[in-house]
Amino acid sequence: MSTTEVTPIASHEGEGPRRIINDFSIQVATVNGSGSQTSNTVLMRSIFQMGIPVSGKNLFPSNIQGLPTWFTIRASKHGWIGRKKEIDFMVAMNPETAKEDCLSLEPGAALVYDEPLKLNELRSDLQMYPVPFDKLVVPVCPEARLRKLVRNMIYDGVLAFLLNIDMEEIRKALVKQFGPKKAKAADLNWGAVKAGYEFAEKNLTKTDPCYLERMNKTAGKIIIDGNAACALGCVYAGCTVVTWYPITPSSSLVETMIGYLKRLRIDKDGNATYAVVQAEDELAAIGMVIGAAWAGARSMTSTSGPGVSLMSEFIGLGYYAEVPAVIVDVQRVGPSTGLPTRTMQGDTFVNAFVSHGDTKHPVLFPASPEECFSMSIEAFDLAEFYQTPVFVNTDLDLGMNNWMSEPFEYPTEPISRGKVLTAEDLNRLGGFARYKDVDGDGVGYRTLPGTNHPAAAYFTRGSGHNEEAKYSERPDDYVNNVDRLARKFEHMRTRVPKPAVEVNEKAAVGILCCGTSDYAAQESRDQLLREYGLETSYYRVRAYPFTSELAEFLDRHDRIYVIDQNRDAQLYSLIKLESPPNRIAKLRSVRYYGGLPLDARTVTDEIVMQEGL
Amino acid sequence: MSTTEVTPIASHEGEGPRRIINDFSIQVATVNGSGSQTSNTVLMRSIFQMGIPVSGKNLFPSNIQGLPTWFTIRASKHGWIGRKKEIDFMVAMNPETAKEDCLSLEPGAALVYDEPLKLNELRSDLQMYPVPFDKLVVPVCPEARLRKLVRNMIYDGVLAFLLNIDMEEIRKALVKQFGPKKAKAADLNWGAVKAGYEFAEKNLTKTDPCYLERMNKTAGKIIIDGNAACALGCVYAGCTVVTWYPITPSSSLVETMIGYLKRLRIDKDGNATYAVVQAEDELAAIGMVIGAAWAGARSMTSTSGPGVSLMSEFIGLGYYAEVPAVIVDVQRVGPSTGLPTRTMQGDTFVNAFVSHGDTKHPVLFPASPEECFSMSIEAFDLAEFYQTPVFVNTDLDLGMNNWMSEPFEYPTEPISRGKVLTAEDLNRLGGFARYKDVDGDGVGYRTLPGTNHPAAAYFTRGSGHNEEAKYSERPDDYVNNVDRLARKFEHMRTRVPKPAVEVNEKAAVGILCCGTSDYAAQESRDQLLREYGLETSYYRVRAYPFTSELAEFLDRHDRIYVIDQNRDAQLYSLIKLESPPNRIAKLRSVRYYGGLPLDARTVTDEIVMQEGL
Amino acid sequence: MSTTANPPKKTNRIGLEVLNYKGGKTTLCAGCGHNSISERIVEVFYEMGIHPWNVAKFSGIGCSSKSPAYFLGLSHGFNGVHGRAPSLATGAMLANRNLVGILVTGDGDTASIGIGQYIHLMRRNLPLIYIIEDNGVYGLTKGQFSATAEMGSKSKGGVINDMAKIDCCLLGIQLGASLVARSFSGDKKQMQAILKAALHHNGLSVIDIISPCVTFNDHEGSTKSYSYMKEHDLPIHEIDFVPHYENIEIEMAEGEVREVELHDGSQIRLRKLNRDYDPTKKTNAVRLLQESEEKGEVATGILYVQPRDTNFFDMLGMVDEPLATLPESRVRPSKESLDMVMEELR
Amino acid sequence: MSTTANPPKKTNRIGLEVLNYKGGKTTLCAGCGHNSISERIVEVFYEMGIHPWNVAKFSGIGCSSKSPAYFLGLSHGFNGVHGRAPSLATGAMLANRNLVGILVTGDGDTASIGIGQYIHLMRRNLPLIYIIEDNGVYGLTKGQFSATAEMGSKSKGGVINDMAKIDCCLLGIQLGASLVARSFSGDKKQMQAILKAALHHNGLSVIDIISPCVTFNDHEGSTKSYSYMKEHDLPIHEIDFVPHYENIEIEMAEGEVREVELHDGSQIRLRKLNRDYDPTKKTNAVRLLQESEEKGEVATGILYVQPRDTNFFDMLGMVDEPLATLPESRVRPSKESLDMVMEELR
Ligand SMILES: Cc1ncc(C[n+]2csc(CCOP(=O)(O)OP(=O)(O)O)c2C)c(N)n1
Ligand SMILES: Cc1ncc(C[n+]2csc(CCOP(=O)(O)OP(=O)(O)O)c2C)c(N)n1
Ligand code: SF4
Ligand code: SF4
Ligand SMILES: [Mg+2]
Ligand SMILES: [Mg+2]
Repeated sequence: MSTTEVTPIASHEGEGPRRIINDFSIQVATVNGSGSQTSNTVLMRSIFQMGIPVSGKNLFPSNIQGLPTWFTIRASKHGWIGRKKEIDFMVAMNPETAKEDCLSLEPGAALVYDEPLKLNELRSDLQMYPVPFDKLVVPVCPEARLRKLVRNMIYDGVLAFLLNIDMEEIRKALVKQFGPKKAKAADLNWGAVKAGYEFAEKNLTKTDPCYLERMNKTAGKIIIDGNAACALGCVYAGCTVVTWYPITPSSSLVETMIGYLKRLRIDKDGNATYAVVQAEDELAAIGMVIGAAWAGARSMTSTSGPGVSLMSEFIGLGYYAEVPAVIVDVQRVGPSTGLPTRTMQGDTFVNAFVSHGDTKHPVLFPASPEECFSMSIEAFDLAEFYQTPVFVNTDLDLGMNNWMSEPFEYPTEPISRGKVLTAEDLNRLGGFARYKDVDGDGVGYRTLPGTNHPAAAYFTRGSGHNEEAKYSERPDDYVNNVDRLARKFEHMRTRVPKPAVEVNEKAAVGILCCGTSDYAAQESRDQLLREYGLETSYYRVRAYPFTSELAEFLDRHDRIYVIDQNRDAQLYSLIKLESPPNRIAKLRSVRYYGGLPLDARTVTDEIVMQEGL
Repeated sequence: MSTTEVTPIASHEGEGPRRIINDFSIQVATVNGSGSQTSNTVLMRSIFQMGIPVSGKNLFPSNIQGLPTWFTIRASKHGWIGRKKEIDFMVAMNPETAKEDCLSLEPGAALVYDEPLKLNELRSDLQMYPVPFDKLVVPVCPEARLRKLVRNMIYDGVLAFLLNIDMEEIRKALVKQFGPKKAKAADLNWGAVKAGYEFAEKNLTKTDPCYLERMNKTAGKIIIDGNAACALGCVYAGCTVVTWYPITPSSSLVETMIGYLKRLRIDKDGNATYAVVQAEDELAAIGMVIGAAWAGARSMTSTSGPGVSLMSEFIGLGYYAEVPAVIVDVQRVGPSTGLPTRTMQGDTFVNAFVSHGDTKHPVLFPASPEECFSMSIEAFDLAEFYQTPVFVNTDLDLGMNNWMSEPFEYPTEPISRGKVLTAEDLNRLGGFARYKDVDGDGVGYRTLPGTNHPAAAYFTRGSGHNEEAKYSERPDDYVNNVDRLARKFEHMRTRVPKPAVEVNEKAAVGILCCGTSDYAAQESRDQLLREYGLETSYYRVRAYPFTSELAEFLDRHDRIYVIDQNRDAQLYSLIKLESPPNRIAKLRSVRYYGGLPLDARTVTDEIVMQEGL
Repeated sequence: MSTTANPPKKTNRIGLEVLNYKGGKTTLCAGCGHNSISERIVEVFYEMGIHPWNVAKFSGIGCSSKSPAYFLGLSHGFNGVHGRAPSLATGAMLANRNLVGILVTGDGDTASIGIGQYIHLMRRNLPLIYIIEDNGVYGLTKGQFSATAEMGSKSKGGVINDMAKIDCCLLGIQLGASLVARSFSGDKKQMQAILKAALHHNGLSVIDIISPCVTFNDHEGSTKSYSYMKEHDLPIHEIDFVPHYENIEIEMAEGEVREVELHDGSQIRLRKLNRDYDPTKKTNAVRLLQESEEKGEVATGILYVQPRDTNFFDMLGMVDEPLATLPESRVRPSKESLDMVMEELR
Repeated sequence: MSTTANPPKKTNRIGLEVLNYKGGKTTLCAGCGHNSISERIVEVFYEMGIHPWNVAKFSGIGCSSKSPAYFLGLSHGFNGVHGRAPSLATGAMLANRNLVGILVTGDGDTASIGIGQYIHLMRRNLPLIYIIEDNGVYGLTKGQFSATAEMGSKSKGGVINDMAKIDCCLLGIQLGASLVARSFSGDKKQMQAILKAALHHNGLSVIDIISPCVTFNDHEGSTKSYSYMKEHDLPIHEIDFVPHYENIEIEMAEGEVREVELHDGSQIRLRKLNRDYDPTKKTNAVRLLQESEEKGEVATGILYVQPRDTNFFDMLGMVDEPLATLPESRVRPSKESLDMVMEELR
């Protein structure tokens, strides 16, 4: 958690006493399982309600209770909601990390701490605010065993005073958090907030420059995490079969989905228009998805890297046997005994190529909750149109953190189920060749089991068949078949989501990335321009295989920085594989893989170095 | 099985009646499960014993009995033992495919066939030799139910007459095949051979130009398949724990190995210095390998593509936790319901990158039985030195077909077990940091469980640890660790087997390949030179990561044709990923993926086309 | 051209001929028990008048798993990956609960690589017929032991099996399968009867059918046939010869015990359950299997059945129609509902 | 500086203190049953005087699987992948048959994703102690049901478990495990006794220990504690608060039946086997488990034991020394042998 950069906290507000308004980061260091998430969520929500763009990132350990955890809130009037590398305001509640937390701060940063930790003895270049939490909690919470819980709420009050948060917004956020049924709990906690505020008002003198002021930049927006957004996308995509196996950081996706399904997808007779099955493992989960999709359901599963690895063989079968499947991969760091609660874009490559043999899979890269929602829907359409497994590649940062977002738009297009022949079609056609490229897009027509027609059936197996789906070991049949699969993959370029491109006519440099690198990349462009005068264009890949815009963008610029949140430059490699040498020559790689959400400063520093600025 | 090329059978023997000596291919079409493999092996062996370079390739279906199978024998005085695309001499025994077999031949080819099939009615441009097998078998095999078996032996006799095979060599080969315990069987079969010979002598007039003549090119050589060679390599590598799960085409590797282990690795007390376990599946097989290697055994498994897919998660753990493992991947075509009995270099990519996250694995590419043997040994040394899973990437063609080979050389280097600290070392050092890069090669020192020292123990997990192997979720620990893993991978370039390079000073064109593409590539170079005057250099990759020679070779030539036996140009892609644009600009891709062993003509034609010759 | 009319074709209650229930030509070895099982499936589905296009066939990998291509050619089939047919079938049945699902697999597929999916399938009362074509070996990969091989048996390669066998019926009974039966590929009548019961059962039916591999079952101590030929140095080509055999067929009365000789000369002792055996008691079934094991007998018949009113789909509260083909109006909630959700998140 | 000598440290027969058997500080929840089990392992390994550096610890993934880091810090440990610790342990024990192997895992790890490896491990009589820290949930992923959850129980998320539970002891007994026991994390004495028996056993010992998850076991109908607080609208933060509990400890006499109350107020009915129970009969053990199930009791103690003279290594005919460290002279055959093999292939 140490930061090595020294970025002076400069006032953008002209002369006078240094004042930073709506542009700083707060970090709360606590212990997981101690209930601090409520205080943090309320804090974040209060700022949101004040109309200030805000983001909240939970940095938590891979255990259930007792290990250090950090929650970072960033308020940014400019709307930068990626992680900020420097912490401007720290709340140190965890005795175990307090010393390191304190030492990691830049000079001048503010520090609220639990008084007995005596952090004031450690350094003198910070704005220190000691708070006697244990003393304060006693009067507000008579029941001793609940104090541990309520205690955290006090810092919300302290911060309300120090940062100028409207207490009414805190109250509102609290009520929203606890819901109408837990009014008593809300009251108790409100008492703690007030105690914090009152203590601060009486005892603390504001010496740091951070202030919050009402703005009007969050009106109409929602707060949601990416997993919930994917879940909603699947619900509105008409997904009917969901199978899963719990794994951090993807579990909450299906768990949230179950909640929405129960509310939104029970018909008038009280029956479910869906099935959710917790499978015994990921091999079974993907098997069920493929079985269900083969039989015509829109089916999906959600997992993370280890799950994708386990699904390898089955996904290859899906590719060769041409069965739709939607797999949401919420990426995390490393193998099972890696860092499951840290974020990484580690599965770009494995999503694109997983399984043995010549296998390739389309991958969608949402960067925001809106895209989690819309791309989850698109994934089903693509999977069914192309009859192949499709990945939605998100990550822990997007999936498990709370994001400010525009409300989601209801799909404008009807659900499209791809090339499925009905009994009537068969009557008309007399029969069909399952694996024949009738339309020139590489996609054959299929029938669903249960289609009431003697000519409906075909036998599904991997690659050992001819166009009529009959068993064949003939070299020419095999080659025809996999050549068609390759054509099909090429055809996808015309249908997958287009990139988000911003061409700057003045720029010789392009920045290219996917997924959650978006936030740091966009902010870095701003830093590069403001601090170094470097004009940049921007290209955010939204799908693999890449679309035709990519070549154009590469041709238009001299140097293109490809950002990867992984060690091995996986996105960069994918682009390299698909590009001719003259375009490759322009590619530069920017990598970060420390497991925290990517921040702009890291990107800026790396580009500045490579540009020799 | 149809061939589209028309290559006139030209005599290289000057004027006079067209005579082709020791330079043609024979194909025998039978039904699998009918026992024809004995006749074919005897045929091949007889030619071998005559001193003529020969190869035999079995093209068999994925079932046990009743489907068509083809065996191709190629005799080549030039020593070309890759597949020949054109069949010069066909033996049609299978009624089901006889018509197609006959029609697929080039005009002028020879055809021995079962008389009742009346293939003579199909075309008149072949040299036809009808043989009444059923009639001939009766007198030599009184017991009716054995006739089906013995019948196949008759064509060995017919061919002996027509091709001029020394009957004494057939007799020798038969005896070798049946062994001393089956003398009776050998006799019965010998009778059938003689009957065939005598029939041919009396009734057939030689009209085709193919003849065999004694040479001296096989003296001292052995005949062995690649799987047996790998098995022997593992035995002599001192492999102690073998775990496996049957899968075509790798099963015979461990099955052969069990045989050799029983002969060569039982100590004087009758105890085994090894353990072989047939696991319940590939996940368990690789888990046992990793567990055993962690505890200090030299352990290996053998599998094919579907198995590698299933091993994905565990191999990633092996990479991150830094545990040796040797995995022999005998490649085949497609997913489980693909073409398991056809050959392909389909797992190049998955071997190099399998698992999620930033994982990379060294891969060795044997091209011959000698290399199967020596590289199996090297694989263990590398796995133990670098403490990581190592792939030996072979294929069905190499693994399951019989190859002429130089006898294997006994290893000159002693077994090297890598960086393992003993109790004495620990006494001296006081302790150790498991994941510290002490020597600058990225490789830490390890201890084995059971080391009799209180400081020996460490706790093994994936990537969530620091240098001391203590649990850590710190970004800096993670980055340090995976950066070291990357350095370790770079260091391998200095230790993996060097490529086989032949630089032709006159050549602007290079041919690059790996594994069994060697045979076709080498022969193609000869064709390119003889037929088109194209000089070429040659580079056979023997390991990934690539060694420094690669850059040099690419720099030295203008165009480099990379041969892949897969659709997606996997070797080409690996090279592309590792090369700068100027070198990439020189790369050309030559791909074949019909599932048969690669032949020279296919390579030549493709290069000629791309060169515009 | 003859002018006499063809005799009227024999059809079942839905007007189909037995031909409509056949599949492709088998590519299994002559005499393989699996072929007999395919024949029984054809007969019973014909006799019961099941619409073939309403059937979905599933399998893993192996000789046994190839067999769905050899029956019910008018039904959809899915030949999946090794050991994972249960998940494919579960998914497909969830997608379309009206399908008649039949899964045919091997003992290797089920009890080795697939035991995890097998066990968890047992826990879900899915209406599905699960047939294990049980030969104690991996046929397709040439005769290695599977986990149902008898302890002490010797493989063609000469290896002795040193592990206790897994009894898939016992597992099924304990883990929740609601119909569990065992039969022998040679016993036509029994197999037909069991298949019919399974087709009527509202839940998972497991049928373990002893189905000898004529090619790779080569038990020690056999005095006849293949082993015998080898021992007596008859001129068998060892490498790839597969002798031809006829299917074994037996007929047994209820309660009867009979030694049946397999192709390789080994014996199997079958005991056909008699009428007074009560298969609805789990404890009976477990005891029966334990006792048979001790006696070295194979009890055949319906070992356990627990008629069920509700199945897995009911438990999940699913609509009656196939999920696969529900119209958009039933699977995409309204715009208003999305607006409402958005409002909550503000 | 004081001059009085320290009191002599208490040591075991090999001169080690109990401290030498401790592991790192636990990161599991306060009151988690898994911690009690770690403590028992420390005590018993100390008491039995086992060399910690001769022990190898294995685990999968889960809270339970983390626990090997919290005992026997002087032993090598391998925290593998989810559900696959049995194969890691098998491999390691093959490499070094002299190791004392102990595998600690969860019910999710064992009975869900890992059931295949579990079952096949049971068939191999490997000298290994396999401890299932059984809480009926996936603790580490926050409380989903595992396959050992009682049918009908309700998860923290409100889902009712609708599948029959898997009894890992019953499976173990049937599939060949030679020592099978069940205990309760709160029963110190019994756990100690069982662990000691397992350490003496020449084969696979399975110990299924009911080890309640204080954080995610939240059974319906509970009247106390956590559930109670929630129902009565006390101010619990639901998102991530984990209440602190003390370990449950009980002491029971042989043959005793006792209702034990868990942290969430639910009850578990334990029956401690008494002296005249004969655990060497498989049928006894199976019947016992069936009957307990019917009575809603949990029988604890050594349910089944089959003393063995030979183990898996003997069956494989392995040398006595660890394969891992055999010298080159014993694992690389001679040059002459290779020449001979080559000659045969000519
Ligand atoms: C992942 C994977 N591993 C191994 C194989 C190879 N394999 C094909 S069939 C088979 C065994 C089949 O045995 P069984 O299920 O008993 O069927 P049988 O052939 O005996 O009918 C194996 C191991 C495979 N196809 N896939
Ligand atoms: C392949 C894979 N899938 C899923 C996970 C996520 N995961 C971690 S622990 C766990 C369940 C652990 O449950 P259990 O074994 O009962 O242990 P407990 O935490 O209850 O002690 C799961 C599903 C994973 N690590 N790896
Ligand atoms: S090998 Fe055995 S199981 Fe396979 S088809 Fe032949 S007889 Fe049947
Ligand atoms: S979550 Fe449950 S199982 Fe995990 S440590 Fe906490 S109490 Fe134990
Ligand atoms: Mg079988
Ligand atoms: Mg658990």
